[in-house]
Order: sequence, then C-alpha cells, then structure tokens
Amino acid sequence: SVMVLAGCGEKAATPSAASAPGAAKPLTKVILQTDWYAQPEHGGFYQAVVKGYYREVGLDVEIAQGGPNSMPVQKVVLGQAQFGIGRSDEIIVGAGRGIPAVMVGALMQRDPQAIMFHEEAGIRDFKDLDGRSIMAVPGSNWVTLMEKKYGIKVSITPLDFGLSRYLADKKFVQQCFITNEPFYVKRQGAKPATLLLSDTGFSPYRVWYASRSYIDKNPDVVRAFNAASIRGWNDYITGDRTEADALIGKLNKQMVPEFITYSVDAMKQYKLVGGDSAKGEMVGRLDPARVATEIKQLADIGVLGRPVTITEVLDDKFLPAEVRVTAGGK
Amino acid sequence: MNQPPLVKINRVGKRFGSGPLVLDGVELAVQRGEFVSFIGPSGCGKSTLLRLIAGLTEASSGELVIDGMTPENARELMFFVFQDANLLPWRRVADNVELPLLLRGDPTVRRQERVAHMLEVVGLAAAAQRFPWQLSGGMRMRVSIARALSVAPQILLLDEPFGALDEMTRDKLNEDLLAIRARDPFTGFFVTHSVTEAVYLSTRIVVLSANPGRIAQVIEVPFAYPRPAELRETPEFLQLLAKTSRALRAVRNN
Amino acid sequence: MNQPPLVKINRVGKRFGSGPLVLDGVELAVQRGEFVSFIGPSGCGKSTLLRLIAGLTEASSGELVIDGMTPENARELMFFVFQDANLLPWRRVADNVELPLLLRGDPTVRRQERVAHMLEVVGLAAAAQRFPWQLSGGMRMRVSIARALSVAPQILLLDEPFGALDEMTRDKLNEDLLAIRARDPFTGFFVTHSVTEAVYLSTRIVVLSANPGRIAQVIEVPFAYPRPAELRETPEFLQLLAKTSRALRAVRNN
Amino acid sequence: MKARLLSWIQPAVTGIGLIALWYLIKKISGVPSFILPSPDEVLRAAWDERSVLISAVMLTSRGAVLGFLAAVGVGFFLAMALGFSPRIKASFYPYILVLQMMPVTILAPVFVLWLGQGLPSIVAITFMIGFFPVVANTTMGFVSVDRNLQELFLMCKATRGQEVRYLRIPGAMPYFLTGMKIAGTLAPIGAIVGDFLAGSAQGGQGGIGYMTIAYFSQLKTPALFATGLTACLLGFVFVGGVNWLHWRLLHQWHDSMVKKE
Amino acid sequence: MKARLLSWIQPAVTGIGLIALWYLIKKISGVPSFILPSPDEVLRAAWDERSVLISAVMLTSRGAVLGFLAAVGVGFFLAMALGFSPRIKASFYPYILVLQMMPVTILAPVFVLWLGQGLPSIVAITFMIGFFPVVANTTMGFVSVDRNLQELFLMCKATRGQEVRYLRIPGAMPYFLTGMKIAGTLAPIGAIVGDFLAGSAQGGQGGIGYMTIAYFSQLKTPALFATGLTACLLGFVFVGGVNWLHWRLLHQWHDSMVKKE
Ligand SMILES: Nc1ncnc2c1ncn2[C@@H]1O[C@H](COP(=O)(O)OP(=O)(O)OP(=O)(O)O)[C@@H](O)[C@H]1O
Ligand SMILES: Nc1ncnc2c1ncn2[C@@H]1O[C@H](COP(=O)(O)OP(=O)(O)OP(=O)(O)O)[C@@H](O)[C@H]1O
Ligand SMILES: [Mg+2]
Ligand SMILES: [Mg+2]
Repeated sequence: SVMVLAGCGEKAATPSAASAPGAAKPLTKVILQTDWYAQPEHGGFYQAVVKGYYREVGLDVEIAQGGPNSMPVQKVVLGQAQFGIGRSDEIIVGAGRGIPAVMVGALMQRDPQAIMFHEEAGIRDFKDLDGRSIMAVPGSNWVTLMEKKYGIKVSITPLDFGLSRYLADKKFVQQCFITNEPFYVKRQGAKPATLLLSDTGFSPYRVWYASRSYIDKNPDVVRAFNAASIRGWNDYITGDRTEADALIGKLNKQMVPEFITYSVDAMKQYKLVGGDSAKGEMVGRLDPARVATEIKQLADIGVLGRPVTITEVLDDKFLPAEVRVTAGGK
Repeated sequence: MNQPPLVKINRVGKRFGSGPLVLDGVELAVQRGEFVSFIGPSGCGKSTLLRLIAGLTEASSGELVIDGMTPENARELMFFVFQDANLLPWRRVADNVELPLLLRGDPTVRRQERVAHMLEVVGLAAAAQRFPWQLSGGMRMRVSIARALSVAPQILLLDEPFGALDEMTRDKLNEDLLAIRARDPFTGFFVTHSVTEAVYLSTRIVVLSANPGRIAQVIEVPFAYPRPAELRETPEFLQLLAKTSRALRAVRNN
Repeated sequence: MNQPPLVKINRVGKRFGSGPLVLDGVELAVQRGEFVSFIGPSGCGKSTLLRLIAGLTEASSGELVIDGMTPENARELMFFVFQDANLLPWRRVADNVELPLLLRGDPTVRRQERVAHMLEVVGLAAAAQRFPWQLSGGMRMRVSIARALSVAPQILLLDEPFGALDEMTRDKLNEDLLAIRARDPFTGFFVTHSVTEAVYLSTRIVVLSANPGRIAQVIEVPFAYPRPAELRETPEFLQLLAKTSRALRAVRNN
Repeated sequence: MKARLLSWIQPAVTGIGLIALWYLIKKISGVPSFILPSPDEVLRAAWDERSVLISAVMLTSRGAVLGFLAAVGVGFFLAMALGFSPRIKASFYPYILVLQMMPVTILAPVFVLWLGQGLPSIVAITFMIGFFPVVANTTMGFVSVDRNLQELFLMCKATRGQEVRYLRIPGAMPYFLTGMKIAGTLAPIGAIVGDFLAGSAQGGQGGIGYMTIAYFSQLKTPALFATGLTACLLGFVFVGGVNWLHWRLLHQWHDSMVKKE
Repeated sequence: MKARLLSWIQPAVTGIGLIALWYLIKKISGVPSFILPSPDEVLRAAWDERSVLISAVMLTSRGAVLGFLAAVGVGFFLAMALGFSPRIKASFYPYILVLQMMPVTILAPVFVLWLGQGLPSIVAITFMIGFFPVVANTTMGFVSVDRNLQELFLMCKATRGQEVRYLRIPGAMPYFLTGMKIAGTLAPIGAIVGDFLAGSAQGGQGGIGYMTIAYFSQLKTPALFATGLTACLLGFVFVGGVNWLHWRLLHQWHDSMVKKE
C-alpha cells in the first residue's frame, strides 16, 4: 500500500502552526506520487511538508513514495494520486499516446541525468562516445537525440542499477544521476567523470503534473500546491534542511547524511533546481518555448505517436506570477 | 428356465486395435444364479471375456446384454476380482477392503463389521493394518478377494482369484465362496486353471480354445448345491473332472 | 555326497522391522545339482526364503553360505523368477527377455538366438514385439520365465512361476524345465502350490509351516532323471503325491 | 543414530569444500570484492546489517508465504480441473502456459494499479512465478494414474469426485510434492521480484528485493550477497516444509521412501 | 479425425471466450489503453512493430534455446549424479537449492565479468533460471523407481551405470519430461531476464527483454503486450517440442498415454 505521510506532516507542522486551532476551512487532501523512494531529489516537497507550507495554503499533502514500478503518470491519470513527478519528455510522449497528464510546475530546471565514466576513459565530449557501449535505460529518448546530433552510434546495455560493472571496467560508460552514483564510486576510489545529458541540447525539465480533468476541476488546489512546492524547494536549497533531511533519512534508511549532503551539493553545483538565472531559469518555472523545442525534438525522432500541442502538455497559468514566463517576463 | 437370461453374449468378437482376433463369435446365455467357469490355455481370451462382461472393454462385433442393459450401465450389479490384486498402495489392508463400501456410501459401522468379517474369512485379520507391500503375493490376492466379497454384488467376476494360493487355502476359500453364495446368491463368472476348482464350483464350464478364442465345449455340472467338501472325492466328480481335462487337452492340441 | 553343500542355510531366522518372526530356525544344506521345492501355506515365508538365498533381504539371525560366499557375492551364480512377472513396461517382450544377457555383455547375435529360442519354448514367439501391457497375465509370467532360462544360471530361484498358467502349459513347461536342466544343469529352488509339480520336478520337497515359518518336513523324491511325462501316472508317483499332500495338510491344521 | 549424524556431516563437509573453492576462485581469478566478495566479507556484512536483513526477511516472508500458498493451492485445484477431463485440459492448458510465460514485468503494472503497491501485488507476482510447476507436475500425476486402479474404480461405480479424491489425488502425490518443492524454491524469488516490481519501502525499511536494489546501487556487494543468502534461508524453510510433508505422506508406502529389507 | 478437429476447436473456443472477457474487463473497468490495451490494439501494435519484434525474437531465441538445452542437459546429469547415491544427494542437494534460490540479479555481474556481455551470459542466466525444475523432477523420478525392478537389476548383476541407463532413466522419463516442460516455459523468461541483465542492443534493436523495457519507458503499452505474447510464442515452441518428445517416448507404454481398449 501507499506510504502515508500525513502523521509525520502533522507533527512536523506544529511549530509553525499558529493557525492550528482556528483553521477556517478543512484541509484539502492531496497525494503526490513520487518516482522513487524518498531521496534529496524530492527534498523540496518534504521541506514543504515539514515546514507546514502546504498546510498554510489549505492542503494536506501526502507524499507517496515511489519505487521501481510506482508509475506516477498512470496513477495520476487514474485518480489514485493528484500530482506526480517525472520528466517533461515522459509527459510529452505520453500525450502522444493519449495520456492526459499536464505539467504544472518544474522541480528541476535541469535533469540530473548524466553519463558517468572514468577519467581514464578518454572521454571529453559526447562525440567521444562513438562506437562505445553505454549502460542506459532502453528506449531513452536522449540516446537517439544524442546519436542524431553528434552523428555517432552507440550500443546500449540495459541499466541494471548497479555499479560493479563500472568499477570493474575502466572503459565502462553508464547512465547515472549526477546527484547519486558518483558518490558511491568515489567511495570505492574511482575517479568518475560526468557529462550532464542536458548538455546535448536535449534538456527536459523535472516536473510535477496533474491530470487534465483534475486541473480543470481544482484550479485553486493546483495553484496552492504550486506555490507551496516552489516555496519548499527554494527553502530546501537555500534554507535549513535539517528537518526535511531527517524525514527523508527516516523514510529511506539508505539516505545517510553524507549522501544527502553530497546530493544537495550536486544539485547546487550543477544548478539543477533553479537553473541558470542568466538564461531566465528559476525554481518552478516552465518555459513554453523550451517545451515547444522539446516537442519538436521528440517529433523529429518519431517517438510521438501523433502530433502533440503545447497546450496539451503544459499549463503554466497556475504558477505564481513571478515564476510564469509570460507574466513575469524575461 | 423361461425367464430371459441375466447375461446374454451375442456372437461377440474382439480384437485390440488392428491386432489379431482375440475372441471370435462367442455366444453364451447365462441365467440368474448360475456359476460359469471359463477354462482354456493361457492367452486365449478369458480375462478379455470377463472384461467385456464388465464393460471395461468394448466388443469389436456382436453385443452383450446384461439384465437388459449395456455392460457399462449394468456395472451397478457387478464386481470384479482382477487377475492382479490391484490394491491401492497407500491404503492399509483394511482400508483397501473397505474402499468399495466407502465409495457406495455404506455407514461406517456396517463397513467396519463387513471388513472385519471378510478379513476373517480370508484369514488376514492379523494383517489388517499392514500396507500392501508388506504382504506376500497370496495375501495380496486374498485382500482382493475379501474386497470383492464384502460388496456382495449380484454378478461376481473372478479372474483366477485362487491361482497364487496353496491347495489348502484354496480349498477352504472354494468352500467359503459356496457358503457365501448360499447366503447372498450371486451369478458367478470364474476364470481358473484348476479343473477341480471349476467342477467343484460351477453349474457350467466353458472351455475356450485359443487363437482366436472360441467356445470349444460347454460342460454342464449337474451336482446340486450345497456341495459338501467331500463331493470332490466321489466317482461322479472325478469322472466329470476327467471329462473336462480331456476337453481342455483337446483344445490345446489343435 | 562328501563335497560341501552349494547352499548352506544355517539356523536362519527373519523378521521385518519389529514385526513378528516370519522365518524361524531354518536349517538346510543343498548340494550342487539338487532341485528343492518349497511348499507351505500362503504367507508362510517361501518367497522370503528365496529372497534370503538371493541376498535380496538380510537374515535377522543365522547365516547363509552359498558356494563359500555370502548371498550378495554369490548373485553372480543365480537368477530369480519373481512371483510377479516384473517386466520393464517400456521394453517389448523380446527386449525384456534380452535384458539380463545384454547386461552381462553377451554378443548381439548370441543374444538374439537365445531370446528367439526361449520365446519359442514358452510359446510366445508371436508376441515378441508386444509391450507388457498388451499381454495376458499368463503370457507376462511366461516372459519372465523365458528371461530367467535364457540366462542359464548355476542356481535358479523360481517363485511360483507356473501359478498363472493352465495345466497343459504348465505340464509342458515342467517338462521343458527338466529338459533344459538336463542340458545346462542348475541347482533349483522352487516355490509352488502344486504338489504334483513339486514331486515331478524336485529331488527334495521342503514343507514349511506358518507363523513363524519353520521346516515341518523334508521329503526326498527318489525318482531318477530324466523323468518322463508319464512318471506322473505311476503308482509310486501318486503315492509320494499323497504323502506330500498329507504333510501339507498336517502343517495347515496346527 | 550414526546415519542421522552422517546426514548432517556430509552436507557440512561439502559446504566447507565449496567455501574453500570460493576462496580459491577469488584468490586465483582476483575478482574484486565489489563483484564477488569472499565468504568472510559476506559473513561480516551479514552481521553488520543483521537488523536490516532480519526485518527485510520478515517483510518478504509474508509475501513469499502467501504467494507460495496461493501457488500451491490454486495450482493444485487448477491441475485437478485440468485432470478432470481431457476436454477442459485441451481448452485451458495453452492459456495457463501463456499466463506462465508472459513476463511478469509486463503484468506487474496491471497488478500494481489494481491491487496497489505492496503486499497484494507481491503475492500476485509470487503466485505468477510459482504456480506453473505445481500445475504441470500435478497434472502429470493425475494422468499417470495406474489404468488397472482406474478400472477398479469403474467397477466400484465411483463418481468422478470419488475417483479424484481416493485415487487421483493420492496417486498424484509424489508429483504434486515435487511441484511444491519447485514452487518452494521459486517463492522467495517471486517475493523478491515482487518486492522489486511492486514493493514499497515502509518506514525506510524494504523487503529483500528492496535491499537488493539498495545494496546493489550502493556497491555494498558483500551485503548484497548476504541478502541473497538470506533469501536462500527463507527458501530452505519452504523446501524443508515440503520435505517434511513428503515424508509424512509417502514414507509408509511410496517406493521413493519405503526401505525394503 | 473428429477428435483431431475437436482438439483444435476447443482451445480456439476458449481463446475466443478469453478475448471476449478481456474486452469486457476493459469496457467495464475503463482502464485506459496505456495500462491494459485491448486485444485489437495489441494486434495492431504487433503488426506495426513486426520487424522489430521478429528480430527481437530471433535474438532472444538463441539465448533461450541454448539456455534451455543447458538447463535440460546439465539438470539431467546433475539429477543422475544425485540419484546415483544418497550420499551424493545429501552432500550436494542443499547447495543446488542455494544456486536456484540465489536471486540471479546478484550473480549476473559475476557472469558478465567472466563470460562477457551478451550470449554466453544470457545463456548462463537462462540456465540458472531453468535448471532446477529438471533436477527436482528427474531426481524424484530416479528415486521413485519400482523396488521390484531394482531387485531384478540386482539379480542381473547390473552395474550401477547399467541400472541407471536401463532402469532409472527410462523409469524417470515421465518426471523428467515434466521438468523439461517447466524448463521450457522458463527458458524464454530466463532469456528475457538475461537480455535485461546482460544483453546489449545496437541501433535501438535488442532482444525481447530489451524491447520490453524500451516499450515500457516509451509508454507503448500495446507494443509491450505484443512483445509479451511474442515471448509466449517462443515458449510454445519449447513446450510443443517437449510434448512431442513426451509422445514419442511414452505413447507406447506409459499410463498417461496408452489408450486401453
Ligand atoms: N517387506 C515386508 N515387510 C513386512 N512384512 C513382510 C514383508 N514382506 C513379507 N512380509 C511378511 O512376511 C510373511 C511371509 O511373506 P512371504 O512373501 O515370504 O510369504 P509366501 O510364503 O511367499 O506367501 P505366498 O504363498 O502368499 O506368496 C508374510 O506374513 C508377509 O506379510
Ligand atoms: N490391451 C491389449 N492390447 C493388445 N492385446 C491385448 C491386450 N490385452 C490382451 N491382449 C491380447 O489378448 C489375448 C487374450 O488376453 P487375455 O488376457 O484375455 O488372456 P487370458 O485368457 O486371460 O490369459 P491368461 O490365462 O494368461 O490370463 C492375448 O493374446 C493378449 O496378448
Ligand atoms: Mg487372464
Ligand atoms: Mg510368495
């Protein structure tokens, strides 16, 4: 069954809950389905829970931990969850297959996915991958786009989520989360080097989304969720993470403090969450132009079952005004 | 003898698959209460004939009518002592004897009484709790006999039931069989290799020839029941014995 | 008779597990070339005694010495006709007969000759290519006999080999057995329920009593070999027959 | 007594031999520990992670036990239905095969969405992985029943149900138990895969499948092997249970058990 | 003739029924197609992706066939060794169980390291997944041999090898074939898992295991189901082969096949 977080949320919320006894209207219950077990990459949401940001805007948010088959998109569409998180290209491809999920906010401006190899492997750029074997998720869009862009050919080994083959083979190249695998291999004395996938020019967002019908019926909830989540994320990256990290560590015993620190540092170092402010990126923002480019890129490699329009997959009007591209202006 | 025969075998022929003819033109009418023995050389089709009557195999030509029914439908009336003991290896001796009574739904107490009694008759009361593999060959066969007798069927088919037994046990069981028959009359079909046994038990002896199995001779046995054990020493008995043996030898020699 | 006995059974007792005593104090010395028959009531331990000689089961007390060896080591010299036909269901009749010859490594041609000859002897030449389930009970037993005879062992153990056969076939096989023995002499141990058979074939008849199995009487059969078929009708023969039957009955009655 | 002792000593001797071989292979081939740890490293990891492993086993056992029972129970009745009539068998056997051969990864999402993440889905996946050996073996047992005994039951006018109960079921036992033994070895694997495909880590503590991914992705290979061996222990419980049942049901009559003297 | 025809019609009728049920479930529950596609969508996807599927099957078949043969062959000989003496069985059986119960994901990196990426590792993984049912069944077959026949072989002074060859092997056939049938259903799954753990793909074209994940990550659910059904087809080939063997070896004598008249 789904992890219930409400209890923790309540307890954690007490310090800042000045409004507790006299809360005017009952909280709206919302489930956020994540794509993996609790980890720093979900930190902003946990921050919003423990700091009571959701409660302040009238939401009772339950974070349902994911796992290998958590299928947030499916659950959101079936109404088993109200919000889910994932990559923007998943939503676009899904729309092409008739899946009515709509992105409403971005938790990361840049995808933490990267390729990892050994410094000794002699790879400087994506071009150097030509003819190599990469361990990656089969069917990944970035592979096709990368091959197309750099005119290279690679062979793909299915990702097994392990690292031993990387360690055993100095020529090994594998897909990773930049916030994640390098930590473990460094501990084993390897010298990992990485290239962020977004540097190929195909740069999906990490987003949260809801189903079309839910958005239409509950615009206020979406608006409130967006605001509180963005607040949580800003706070998680720049503020005091202690409580959120403690919760993450409690929910997922594998998340030891050193690891969380490493992950958050990586998120900061690579500007994953807030992006590059020079390019007009900021926490939560979804730029329709960038999404349009992404749709075109995906259409070009033929993974979209049918043409996809931007309005099908993106609804940014519930973002706070300062975050919206159109309202906030560049 | 004006009533219709209980078992009517009508020009029955049998071959297995495309093999040679095993039985050919077997014609026999048996009245209720008769006890018919089949004798003949090994492999002549005696077991097959019993199996035809029991409806365990189908005639290739001709037909069998049992009490106005097909053999299959008449199984209700019959029970079979197979040539092999055919015991369930996972049931103890008493449980094996009990099986048919259990299957037809007799009440427990009645079942137990009958099983105990029948095991007594075949001399296996002491072995009631053994498993079949703990028995001698003759004991296994006696379990099978006890099982059949406990059912008290209208028609009893016995395929060499006493072949694995010593003469004494055999004679005793012959007498027991007649005693049981006097109390619970049944119509018997009996395969044996012992001419003495055939003459002692039967009302009629059917001598079969081999390849294909045909009825070579039918010998009437005129002795009235109950037949005392000493009958076997009378000159009339010995005369009939000699006649039957001759018939059997004749069958063997052509 | 100054040479040591081929088979020496020394005060042998046998019980299975913690069950009752099955055999008690069995004492017997058998010279090379003898033919010993065992008769006795069903379940008295005849099969067990043969199995002890063959080393298929171990004595609980006493010992058996065969040609100076333990039974297990002397198996080389023996073959067994089991009470059940014991055929391999996946081998055709001829292949079943061939098996022991194959196992001991006889050359193919010799094997085929022997198999064909033995099937001829038991009257199954026509059934050589059938599977066991396609045979009648008596035919299966004859396959088993053919198998044993084809081996031509020094010691042949036969457990009711002819029980499932009609008198004629039986008499013929009795004669065949003696003929084979005249050519390839073997020492025989023979279990039977037919007193006639026992007297006709044996040099000695051992009568066993039951519960526990003990040797009740040993009857010497003085007739010289070769024994013509007609021996069975001579007064001397019939006299010995009567004596043996009496012994058997005596055993049965106490 | 001596036999009893020997039956413990023999596997122990082999075990020691195999462990020695393991050391030897590691020494000679020089495989690094993050791929193939040495036995002592595994042992140490098992000790270090004992609390995690124990609670992982606890979690996974539930799924394994329920899945095993479902596989054995449903498999048995399925086989009974199939053995009941050749017509039913002809009609359904191919589709049962499809169910078995359909990679469970494909159906897992359907389970998860209908049954939710967690125990029910794990049980369903364990069942999917373990039921076919029971069906295949039991069906074979049902159809291998001695013809002569079948004829006996015909003569007894036994109903189809009686034949099944008193003849086919006991006769098929040796086959059924073998199928059950296979299902027993598959149940822990099934629960691990289920945990993997449909589990959810509760309170930061997942089942064995979760721990497998966790250790695997963190390069804790000795702990990974320790987890695998822990899974085997779980399997031994099943196989031990089936062996006990085997002994209980067959030792008095079946050729595989009866000691003729 | 009529029976022949019926044996085709019956499964076809059930098949149609099941497909109707599938439609019905989809209609009533309203599950969207990207979770549970309807049969026609699956068919259409199978047709659209036919070239990909065919070459995926080709790729996977090699691993499945070789792994199946290895499982059957090695399993058989292992069982023979175990059946040879109770001492060998006591010494090794527990460790064979460990091998079977050790989640294959844990051993996969070891295989890949030693055997390299690709076919050899896939075969090894398929073997690991399929061999135990063969071992368990065949061993049971070996020890279930009729005691009376064993005594016959004793009297024949048969060597242990002769006993195995002429008695135990033919006697164990019904068990062995059942184990083989189970291995046949596991072989495609094994090859898929192998493909998953040790396969590799060029130009986006891999074996069935690879395509499974690819379609999954691209949300091409109908194609995913088509892939699953294609895997089943592969399995049918194995089971068909084993059934043929079953018929060849047993139809003349075994109770499961012989039609007594
Ligand atoms: N394996 C066994 N376990 C226990 N008891 C057994 C076993 N085998 C035989 N017996 C018992 O030993 C006794 C003698 O059996 P045996 O088979 O030797 O008899 P037999 O003289 O050959 O009888 P028959 O003429 O009926 O074949 C019987 O009471 C039988 O129940
Ligand atoms: N299922 C079968 N398939 C083919 N042939 C068979 C089958 N059953 C019996 N036969 C053949 O039919 C003939 C008659 O067999 P049956 O068992 O009726 O003989 P029988 O008279 O009972 O012999 P016995 O006295 O040896 O028991 C034999 O030649 C036998 O080989
Ligand atoms: Mg017969
Ligand atoms: Mg006996």
